[in-house]
Amino acid sequence: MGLVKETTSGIYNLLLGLWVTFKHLFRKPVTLQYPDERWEMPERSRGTIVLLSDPETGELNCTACMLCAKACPVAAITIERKKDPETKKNYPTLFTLDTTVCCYCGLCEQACNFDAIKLTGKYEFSVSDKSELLYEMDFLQEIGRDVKYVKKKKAAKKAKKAAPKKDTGEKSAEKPAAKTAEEKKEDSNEEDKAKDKTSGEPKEKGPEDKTE
Amino acid sequence: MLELRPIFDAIGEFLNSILPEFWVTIVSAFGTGAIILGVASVFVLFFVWWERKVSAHMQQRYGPMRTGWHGWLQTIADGVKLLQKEDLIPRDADKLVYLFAPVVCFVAAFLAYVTIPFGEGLIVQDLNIGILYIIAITTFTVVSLLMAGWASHNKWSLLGGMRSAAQIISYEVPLSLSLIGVIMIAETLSMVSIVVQQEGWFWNWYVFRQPLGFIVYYIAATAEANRTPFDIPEAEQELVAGYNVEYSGMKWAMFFFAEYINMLTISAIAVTLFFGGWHAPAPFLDFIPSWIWFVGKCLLSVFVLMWFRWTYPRVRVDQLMAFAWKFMLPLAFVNIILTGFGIYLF
Amino acid sequence: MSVKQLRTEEMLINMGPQHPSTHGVCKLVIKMDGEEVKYIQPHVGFLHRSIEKIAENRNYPQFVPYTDRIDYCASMNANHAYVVAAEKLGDVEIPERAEYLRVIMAELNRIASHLVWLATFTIDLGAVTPFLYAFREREDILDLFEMTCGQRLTYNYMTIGGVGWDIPKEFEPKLRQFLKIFPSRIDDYEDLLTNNPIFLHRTKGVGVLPKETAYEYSVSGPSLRGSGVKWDIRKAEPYSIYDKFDFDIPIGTEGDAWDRYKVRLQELRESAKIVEQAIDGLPGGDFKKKVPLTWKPPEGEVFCRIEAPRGEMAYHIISDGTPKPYRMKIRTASFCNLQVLPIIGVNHMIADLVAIFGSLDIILPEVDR
Amino acid sequence: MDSESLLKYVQEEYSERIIGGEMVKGVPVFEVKPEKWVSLCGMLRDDSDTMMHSVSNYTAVDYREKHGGFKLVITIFSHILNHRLTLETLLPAKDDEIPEIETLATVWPTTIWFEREHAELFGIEFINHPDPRHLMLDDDWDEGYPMRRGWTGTDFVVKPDK
Repeated sequence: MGLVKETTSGIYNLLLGLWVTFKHLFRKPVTLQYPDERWEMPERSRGTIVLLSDPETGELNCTACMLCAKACPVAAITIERKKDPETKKNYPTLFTLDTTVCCYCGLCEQACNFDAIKLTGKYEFSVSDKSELLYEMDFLQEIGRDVKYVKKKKAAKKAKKAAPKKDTGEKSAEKPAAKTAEEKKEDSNEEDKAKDKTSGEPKEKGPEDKTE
Repeated sequence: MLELRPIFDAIGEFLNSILPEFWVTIVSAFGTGAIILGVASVFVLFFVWWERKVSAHMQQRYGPMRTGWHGWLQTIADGVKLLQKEDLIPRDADKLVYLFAPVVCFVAAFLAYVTIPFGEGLIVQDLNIGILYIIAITTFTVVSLLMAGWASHNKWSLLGGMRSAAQIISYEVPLSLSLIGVIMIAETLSMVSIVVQQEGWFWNWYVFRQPLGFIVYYIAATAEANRTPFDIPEAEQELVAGYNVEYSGMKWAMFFFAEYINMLTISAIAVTLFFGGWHAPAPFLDFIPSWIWFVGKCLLSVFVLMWFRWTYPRVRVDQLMAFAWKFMLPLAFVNIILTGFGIYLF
Repeated sequence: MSVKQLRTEEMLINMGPQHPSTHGVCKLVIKMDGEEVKYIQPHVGFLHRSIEKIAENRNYPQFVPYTDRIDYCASMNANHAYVVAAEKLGDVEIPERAEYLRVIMAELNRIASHLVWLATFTIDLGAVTPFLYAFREREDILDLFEMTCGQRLTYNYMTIGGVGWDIPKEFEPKLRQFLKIFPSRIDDYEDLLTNNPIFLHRTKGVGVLPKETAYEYSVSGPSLRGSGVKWDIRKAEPYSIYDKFDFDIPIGTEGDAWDRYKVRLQELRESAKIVEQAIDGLPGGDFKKKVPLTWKPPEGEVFCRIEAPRGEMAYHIISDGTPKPYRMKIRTASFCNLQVLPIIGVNHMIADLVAIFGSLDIILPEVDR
Repeated sequence: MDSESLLKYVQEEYSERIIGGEMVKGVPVFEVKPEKWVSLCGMLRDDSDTMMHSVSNYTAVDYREKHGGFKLVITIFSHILNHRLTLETLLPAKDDEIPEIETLATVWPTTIWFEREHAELFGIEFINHPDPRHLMLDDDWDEGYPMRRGWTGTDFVVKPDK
């Protein structure tokens, strides 16, 4: 009797398993076709680290206070600084990020008081040569140009000021990157691409402006 | 109609008109061989793609999507990749045996197609011992797996080879016995005659007279083809890849090829013996060519095999043996006895 | 030649470090008599990073990212264990909202970790499809984590004094939706596996871990509960705010692989229950108390343990009053659970050894640290 | 048994084996004489009032500067009675000395791996250890004992302070 019971329950459960897989045959796949479809990275994503610049002047927000370098658990950040004799402000002369050791913990972003460093949702940073993973200051600034961010201080004020400027800045493309603190949900890919293009030009102009 | 037999007849007549009889035999032998090889290769290419798609959709994935429409060229791309791969031979391997193992596997898998009727009249040679021949020739696979496992000089592959020997020989017994019921009813060993006897409506199919025999056959055949849940010779999780762990490139592809060919073989046998071969389920559906019915039934059977694979865990080697000897074999005997009674009574 | 003259020989096999079923880089030296395993010797240390030594050279808040790397399947729980210990050491009071958020995250991570276990366990048994089903649900949880803390694997979410980020506003609806569909997904797994005769034959009576052996080897977590011991640190020594929630401790009877499987599946449901209660009772307010980088706990030592998905995870921190720990010992569940494998794994088939290894839920970075 | 009574009980019952006992953050901690280390552990395991079946944690600490030796710290607990306590013992050692102590493996087999780890990382020799191989490090490791304070190996970089 036991054998009969075991056999019938066995057959039932085998068929049940078949039913479960058959059911799934008609469900929509949940995976993404990666290079064609892309995941929309959340606001807080901790991917590539960038240095943020002031949207108006195009200069780095960094004041070389060394807080991030101190907070970094793996000592990935190297900073050298100088003091501007006129404004009495510190500015970095060297800012290197060693992404080979970086663990993307985000402690540098949490430590920063000047909106200077940010972990972004950019994730395609594989290279064929290891030495390219040592990010220099210019590069970090360049990839950070199109990053939108909210100012920790004076956020609301700046956003209002920058809002009208943004349109003119983008169209004329004369003034460097008017990527403001404005928090708009502009999600479509095309818009982003357009921004990449426009922000591409100020990239070269940015440092020139500075030297002038 | 789209029946293929007249085309082959026409080719035969044409050859007869231009060549002496001896050469006709030679040319037609090679020709049919090439056709079988080609048709089977196409099937294998399709099965590999299909299996990927079936498994993917059962798991809510897409599967291959990038080469061709829904990745239908993926298998060809993989084949090209396998051709380009470096062909490694382990230093301590028994080279001759190592090289011949995939060949034996490949050839044994193909030889079964001599007596499989793909459609009305589409058979290479209607042997009067057709079933016996197929049973004999498919067992050859075990030799090749044992050769591969032994010659690789790897402990994992040796274990895989030993497992396959034990498994296939064990399951050969219930497999052969399960077919005896059909033979008793049909009173012939010829594949064509068996198909002809199942003509008409679908209730003439032998599966309705031999349900037990069919179940035993199908399970044993799954084991013969090394498909999950009986794929213990190559259990990836235990034996890494079993008998073919040291094979790479085209040699590995030949094993792979043979596995999928075997899947088609067992489906074709099941269709021929139990599901009316090339016959339509109802006489009024006869306008569809016979070979389409045959292929369609085979594909359905192959789908069921894939379905099994992507649903069940793998059984353990001792349970597999116990299942064969303690469950399948008695069941096959019961089937024979019942069939005998049935024939005696009706 | 008579049968007596037949000579058999035991075969010595290296299973790993590159073997699909050792879940990482563990090497098992096994002696086999045919298919039967007669002797097992685990070799670990391939992943040894000496995190305890690193801890002596990092400030307390800086060490949190390292705890992620101890158990990469349940980083939240590893975070939790560390911050609870550090807060106990420094007598830091944390906001209530942070406690709730911690519990939500820890329990979600327990679900994710058990799902990874389920996936790898079934794939060890040869069933591939449940693997992807389990990962599908895990993906939902990782999405929740990503929107909260920005990472999918190494979260660095909990900090000493609270949590790093508050949950975003889209978190709650998504979590509720997940909790709604999750029970039916567990039913799917159960339909596929629990009473499947092949699965039953592969797991029933395999790798029986008696209670006494479990005690001797300090086995903890679901592996211990599978042997019928009702022991869960969340109940026995409630840390955080676990005493506020209502949940059961599922236990097994025989201590075989099937019982461990059942216990974990049941825990999936229990954890979902806790998350539901926590999200319902989530209070407002602050989520973080600022703890400076050079936080100095008073001199002393603390030993604090929590219930991680794999069992007991404990931090023993000794402080000498400086911003860096004097000594930190990390007790992990897998370290003890793996020791029991040579005991319960012998005299089984090699296929069973794989199943037993899978059912114990060993994760190698946790063993090696 | 709650912690207070456990502290009292052990202090009274095993007074000749321990040097002192105190309450640290709600858990009884006892300083044990090194020569009584194994016997006390065995007794605590077998005593029906303590029933310390399991080991929660087993640590070695390098206290050569502070106390002149290494400390072994073991936290044991009972599943059944749900209480735990910590035992400590000091093994005197100076500089490169290798202290010795009887192995605990006879009491709780789970300590085998803990002791293998301590032996290779701290340089403590456990007498009669059933399996004295390296656990984490290479078999041919010859760069000293990494977990000792002030150890410097070839690949070891202390995080630079900036």
